[in-house]
Amino acid sequence: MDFTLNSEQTMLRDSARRYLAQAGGASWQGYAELGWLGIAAPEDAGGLGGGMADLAILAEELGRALAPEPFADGAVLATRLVDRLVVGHSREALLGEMIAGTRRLAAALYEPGRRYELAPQTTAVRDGGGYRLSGTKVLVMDGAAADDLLVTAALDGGVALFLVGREQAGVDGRAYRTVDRRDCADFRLDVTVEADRLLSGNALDAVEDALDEARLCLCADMLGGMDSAIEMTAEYLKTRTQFGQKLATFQALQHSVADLFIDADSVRSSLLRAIPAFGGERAARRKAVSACWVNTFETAKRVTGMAVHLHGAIGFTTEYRVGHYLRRAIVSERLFGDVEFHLARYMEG
Amino acid sequence: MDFTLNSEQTMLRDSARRYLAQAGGASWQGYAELGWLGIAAPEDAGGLGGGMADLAILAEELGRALAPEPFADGAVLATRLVDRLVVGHSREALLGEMIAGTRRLAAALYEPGRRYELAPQTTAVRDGGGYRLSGTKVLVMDGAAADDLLVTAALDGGVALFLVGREQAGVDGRAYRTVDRRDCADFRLDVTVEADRLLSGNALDAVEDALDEARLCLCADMLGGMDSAIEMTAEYLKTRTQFGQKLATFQALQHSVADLFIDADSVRSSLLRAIPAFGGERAARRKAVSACWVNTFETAKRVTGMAVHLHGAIGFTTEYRVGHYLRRAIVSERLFGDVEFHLARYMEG
Amino acid sequence: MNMAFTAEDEAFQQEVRGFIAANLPPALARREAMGFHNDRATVTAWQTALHRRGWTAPGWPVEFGGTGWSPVQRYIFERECGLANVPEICLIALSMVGPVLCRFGSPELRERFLQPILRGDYWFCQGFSEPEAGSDLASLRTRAVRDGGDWVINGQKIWTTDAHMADFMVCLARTDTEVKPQAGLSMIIVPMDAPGVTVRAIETLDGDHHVNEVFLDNVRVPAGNLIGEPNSGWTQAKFLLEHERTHNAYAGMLCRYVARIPALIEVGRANGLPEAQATEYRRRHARLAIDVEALEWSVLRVLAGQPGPALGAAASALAVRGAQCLLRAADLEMAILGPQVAPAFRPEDGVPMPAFAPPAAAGRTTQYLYWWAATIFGGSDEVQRTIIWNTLYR
Amino acid sequence: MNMAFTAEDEAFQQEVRGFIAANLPPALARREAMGFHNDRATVTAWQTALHRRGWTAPGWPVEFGGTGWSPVQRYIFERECGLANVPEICLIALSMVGPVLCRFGSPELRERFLQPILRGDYWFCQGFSEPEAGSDLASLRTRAVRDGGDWVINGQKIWTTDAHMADFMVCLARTDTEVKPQAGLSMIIVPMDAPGVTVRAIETLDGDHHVNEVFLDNVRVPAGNLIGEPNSGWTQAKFLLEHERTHNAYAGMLCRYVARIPALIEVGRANGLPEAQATEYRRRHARLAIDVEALEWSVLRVLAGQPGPALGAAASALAVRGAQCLLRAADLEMAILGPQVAPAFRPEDGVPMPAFAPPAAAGRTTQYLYWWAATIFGGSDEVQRTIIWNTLYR
Repeated sequence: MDFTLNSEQTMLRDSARRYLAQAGGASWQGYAELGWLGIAAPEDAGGLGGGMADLAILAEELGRALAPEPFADGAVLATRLVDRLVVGHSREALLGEMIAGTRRLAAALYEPGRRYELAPQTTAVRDGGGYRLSGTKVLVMDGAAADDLLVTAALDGGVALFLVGREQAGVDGRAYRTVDRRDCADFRLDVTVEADRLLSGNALDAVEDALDEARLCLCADMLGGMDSAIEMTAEYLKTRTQFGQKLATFQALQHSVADLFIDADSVRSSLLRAIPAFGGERAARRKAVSACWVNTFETAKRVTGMAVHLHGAIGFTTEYRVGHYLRRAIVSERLFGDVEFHLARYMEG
Repeated sequence: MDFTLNSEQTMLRDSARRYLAQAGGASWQGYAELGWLGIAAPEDAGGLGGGMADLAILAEELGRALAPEPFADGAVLATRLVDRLVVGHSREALLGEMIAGTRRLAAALYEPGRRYELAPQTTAVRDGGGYRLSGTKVLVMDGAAADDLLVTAALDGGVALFLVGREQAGVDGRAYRTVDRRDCADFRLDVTVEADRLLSGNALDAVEDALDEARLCLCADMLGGMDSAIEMTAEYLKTRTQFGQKLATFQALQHSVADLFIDADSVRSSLLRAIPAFGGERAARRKAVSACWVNTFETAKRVTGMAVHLHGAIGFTTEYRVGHYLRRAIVSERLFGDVEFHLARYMEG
Repeated sequence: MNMAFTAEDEAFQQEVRGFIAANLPPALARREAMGFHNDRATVTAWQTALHRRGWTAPGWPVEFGGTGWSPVQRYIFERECGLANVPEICLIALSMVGPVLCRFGSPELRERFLQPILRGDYWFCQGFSEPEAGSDLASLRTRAVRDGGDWVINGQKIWTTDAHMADFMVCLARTDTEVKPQAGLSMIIVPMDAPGVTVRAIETLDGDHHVNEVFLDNVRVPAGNLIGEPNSGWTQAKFLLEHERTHNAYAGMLCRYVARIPALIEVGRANGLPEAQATEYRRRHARLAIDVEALEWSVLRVLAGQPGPALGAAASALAVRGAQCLLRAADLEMAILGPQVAPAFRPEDGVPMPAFAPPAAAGRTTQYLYWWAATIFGGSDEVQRTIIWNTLYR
Repeated sequence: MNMAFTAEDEAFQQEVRGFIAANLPPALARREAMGFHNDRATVTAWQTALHRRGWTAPGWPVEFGGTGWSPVQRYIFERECGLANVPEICLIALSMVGPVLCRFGSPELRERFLQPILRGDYWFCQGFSEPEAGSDLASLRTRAVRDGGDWVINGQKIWTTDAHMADFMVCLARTDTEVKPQAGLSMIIVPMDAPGVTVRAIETLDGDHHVNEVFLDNVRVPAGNLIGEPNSGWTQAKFLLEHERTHNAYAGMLCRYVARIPALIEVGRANGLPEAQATEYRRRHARLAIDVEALEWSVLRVLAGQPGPALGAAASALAVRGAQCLLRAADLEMAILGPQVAPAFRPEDGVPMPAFAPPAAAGRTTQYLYWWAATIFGGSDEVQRTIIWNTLYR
């Protein structure tokens, strides 16, 4: 067993940290230039063929930097779905465009009043040579900026996945922002697509598999956020004076920071335990991912919230950085199943 | 609304505290001489006719002093049951003996494998002029020292309460001690009692009512224990030196003690909220008692455990006092329903 | 001991409930329920109604317009306001500045300010905190220098709640630099439209505008605006901060949460919440309700001045527990609604509401974020713990 | 990175499992499962089997009898021992004194002690703590004075685990009072049957006898019993305390709890536990299992020396979390069994078992009590937090 990063991983981590520290968030096109959009894509399509460990390393740095672009959703979830489900010559072309950042795809999985249920109420029925899709999709991260949506729909008793152009007639989008100011959209669909837009008639396992990779990326993202929030807090305590003393000299505050480290360090272990599960069987992987999710997001809220608290008033301002980790934590927890959802999934496994 | 003790209550508290500080535990006969065995008994039978507030005041002092004699069970639960259910001329005589400490009664309510279920599997069947009782009773506090047992048994579809002599043939007792070294016993019953030993054929409400009074006494007992454990801890920290400093000068320890106060103070409020509920309707009283139980025993374990922890090694020894509060807490929690039992009861109400 | 509500208390509760039902504008209650703070214009109708009834200032002495309520009545009023989604009206004017003026102000100051405060014509902000002095008022740097009949004030205040809609600031400034830090402070009323006063908005994590920076640049106010004797500001500030010692328990707000969460769980059920999760949330709600009931009784104990552990320690305990309970309550609401709380809801600023979220979802996340601030309001939890140790155990 | 177990690791796991199944006396495992500590006589058969297999001392260098296992193998061994209810054999001799002798001991001391320790012939206790020095070793008062070819020792030790069944004490004593406190300490091996050694039992909250006071009154030992150079005791003590840095995580014990709790819930169900409560306890079990899995990986990270946050901080984090998890696990077991855990179970001391309690109930409460001590073993949680702050953030 070896917890050491190999040289490519070290380079990936260091270059990402350096770049993000300079550039702040970076744009989608910036991601493409750095090769990050190809990290989850297979080498035969021009990607880097990165494994779960590589994805997590990058996601951790993006979380640390509070990068606003949707890596877990866009660069991982969508790429993995296309990789697994698109067949034929269009596959390489599509992946190539995604890697280059010239074509963005967003996964439209969730529906109103259904929380994290993946069996869709959106229906697909044969219509001439194609399919007519009808239904509503919500919480589509980055939906308004996407060129195409990956839409799940019920077809012949199975869960089908379609590629639907966002600007097509019959795709009625409504963009909004999440609490942490990420872009998001809902879609009313009443649209006919051609037959070749059906990527799979039985996509549920592929969706779950890709979601698990995206989930672990979000956990890594939060871990980066927690580490950064804790470091910022310790630094802040060293600069700030109250009652004639540096805050960092108060033992109660030192111990509070130590508790945050203890908590975040446990999340790191959950993550390192889940990564190798991607090399094993599906049931064990699901359990490990859900375990990591539960530990990550219960912890993240407490750690980032306490980091805000320990800063005092300045921590609550949007001008200051630390509070954004808290906002990101409470939104991220809700993107691919919340703590109770994953605890139940863990217990089923 | 007035939270001030009246002059009798102040006297009760002060005299109990003074006496117990000198005498340590005190014996059952000592309780009788101090009038404590009559506090729950009605005035017309020679008792003091104390209300719930009076019982709680005394119970708090007994908890503070770690008094080993069973006040909540013996002096409250049994006395209230006799007061409510015994009719005729034997009532005053029996209560008189109980108040004098010459006759001890123990309530035998629980059965093996039934947790806190009060509907008994012990049966009563008519047998000549009397009743034949068959069954097993467990966790009878002070059972081995009692002269008589108050035994619940199923009779004609109702819950009957019988007075059974402990030394009668067919009463097979097995004495043991609880983890906190209180006396306890289990009983196999296969015994015939005379007709006048049936106190009530429908005793369930009376048992629940008397149990609620005993429950609140145990909560008060724990509150006294917590207060004492916190005070001992603060005092200990002031005397003990580590790394060249009094422990009491370490801010992290100061704040830990403050947290214990915060927690215990909340228990005091739960108690003060439940006491007046005894003047109101049954459903509201049950809710208030269960609320107090949940808050008390979740808190007591943490507060007394942390008091032990803050003492360091000496806290774990039986020679030192503080750990006995922790032992008492984890046993007391299990005497009349545990935290989850009472949380469920609270939610039903 | 008589720790039950009397028949009179219960009659008073009905009276308050009836008054609120008859006078609180429904739109105001709806907005308050979402957790969006109400600005000055929107609460005027409600303050007018309160003032007509004589109920604006429960904490003032009767002769100046107070209600003369018993502690229990004051608590009942707070609780009913919490349950009925009554918004706060200018807390700083009514609960802090008013009592200070009643106690320390000259007849002229009382004459000039008390009635307008009661009517809602004058809103105040509190100029205590400074960039280098948060909980530590002894380090304040803002100076006021006497110049003829005026005080000339220079300095900077921060975290000034409502400064952008206040008419006046009650400003703590250093009027004597020769004495030890606490002894040289004075409290001076500064009109916010005086030349030299600049307000800069600070956006907080909930996306709202509550607090500000206020720059005081050669601001000139008449000498009579100084409250009481010069250099007695420390005493006045302590009086002011302790006047509403149970406020930081947020008992009314917590009663609101406890009352509405069961219905919210049903909203969740109608929106895909699995029954097993609903069971867990009902359990958490019950556990919260138990703690909030205890908190209510703690508030009553402090209001009634129950002898026993020093009141200051009990009030500090309340502040810590209040903030903990608020975070648990708001966290539970977010959990119940799940993905529906992710969108940023600001109905008025042009961001459309997402199609899928029930009305109950609006404001749940921002309110959770806001309550993290309750862990520092009126002295951080750490300051409260130190007070408890020093009061009871040192 | 390769963070999965290899095929070799899995084969090793099977090997360990098979060895334990074949060699651990069932009565010993039953007693250990109840949480009653095993005394020296009862574990001899097991230690003999271990010694025959060469597995007594995973932490020693191979040339002195160590196993040469990889960190992962050491962890697998610990985990399997935890799961199979293997009792601890003399931890102080094997995990502390042995490594110190291997590192610092003279050839004579090694010759004299290492083999008997491996065989289980020599048990040790650790004479560090004193009444006025708990976590703070610099304040030790026990003196050792050179007198001809001997050291003469006077002082008092406390909290001395297993002193009543040990053959020797490794005693930290002050051999130079002229230098600064840390510099004047030496580690000396003291036979427990030497004249002047008196052991007094201390009963702990779990009702058991683990710890003792040891009085040293003019105890005379040969000069060769001093380990290494005089006045190097501080370095040796630090080496000794850090040698088993993951021990305080109790990972093996926690795996045992996680593995057995589901069956205990079924025992509870058969004894009247309502289904709704069982559901809540299953939820708590799952939450505990998640934290214990994380803890296991943390142990592996520390054992493997993963770069990143300093190892010392990670080891301190482990100690804090390990104790928290133990208390949660033991508390959950008590909750599952409910009233059945109230009786004091000491099958051997004549108190009869209550009629109603299932065998699984024995020891649940005393073990919970015992784990509160885990919050101070090897440095209290507060000491660990200070280490973390100083290592990473100061």
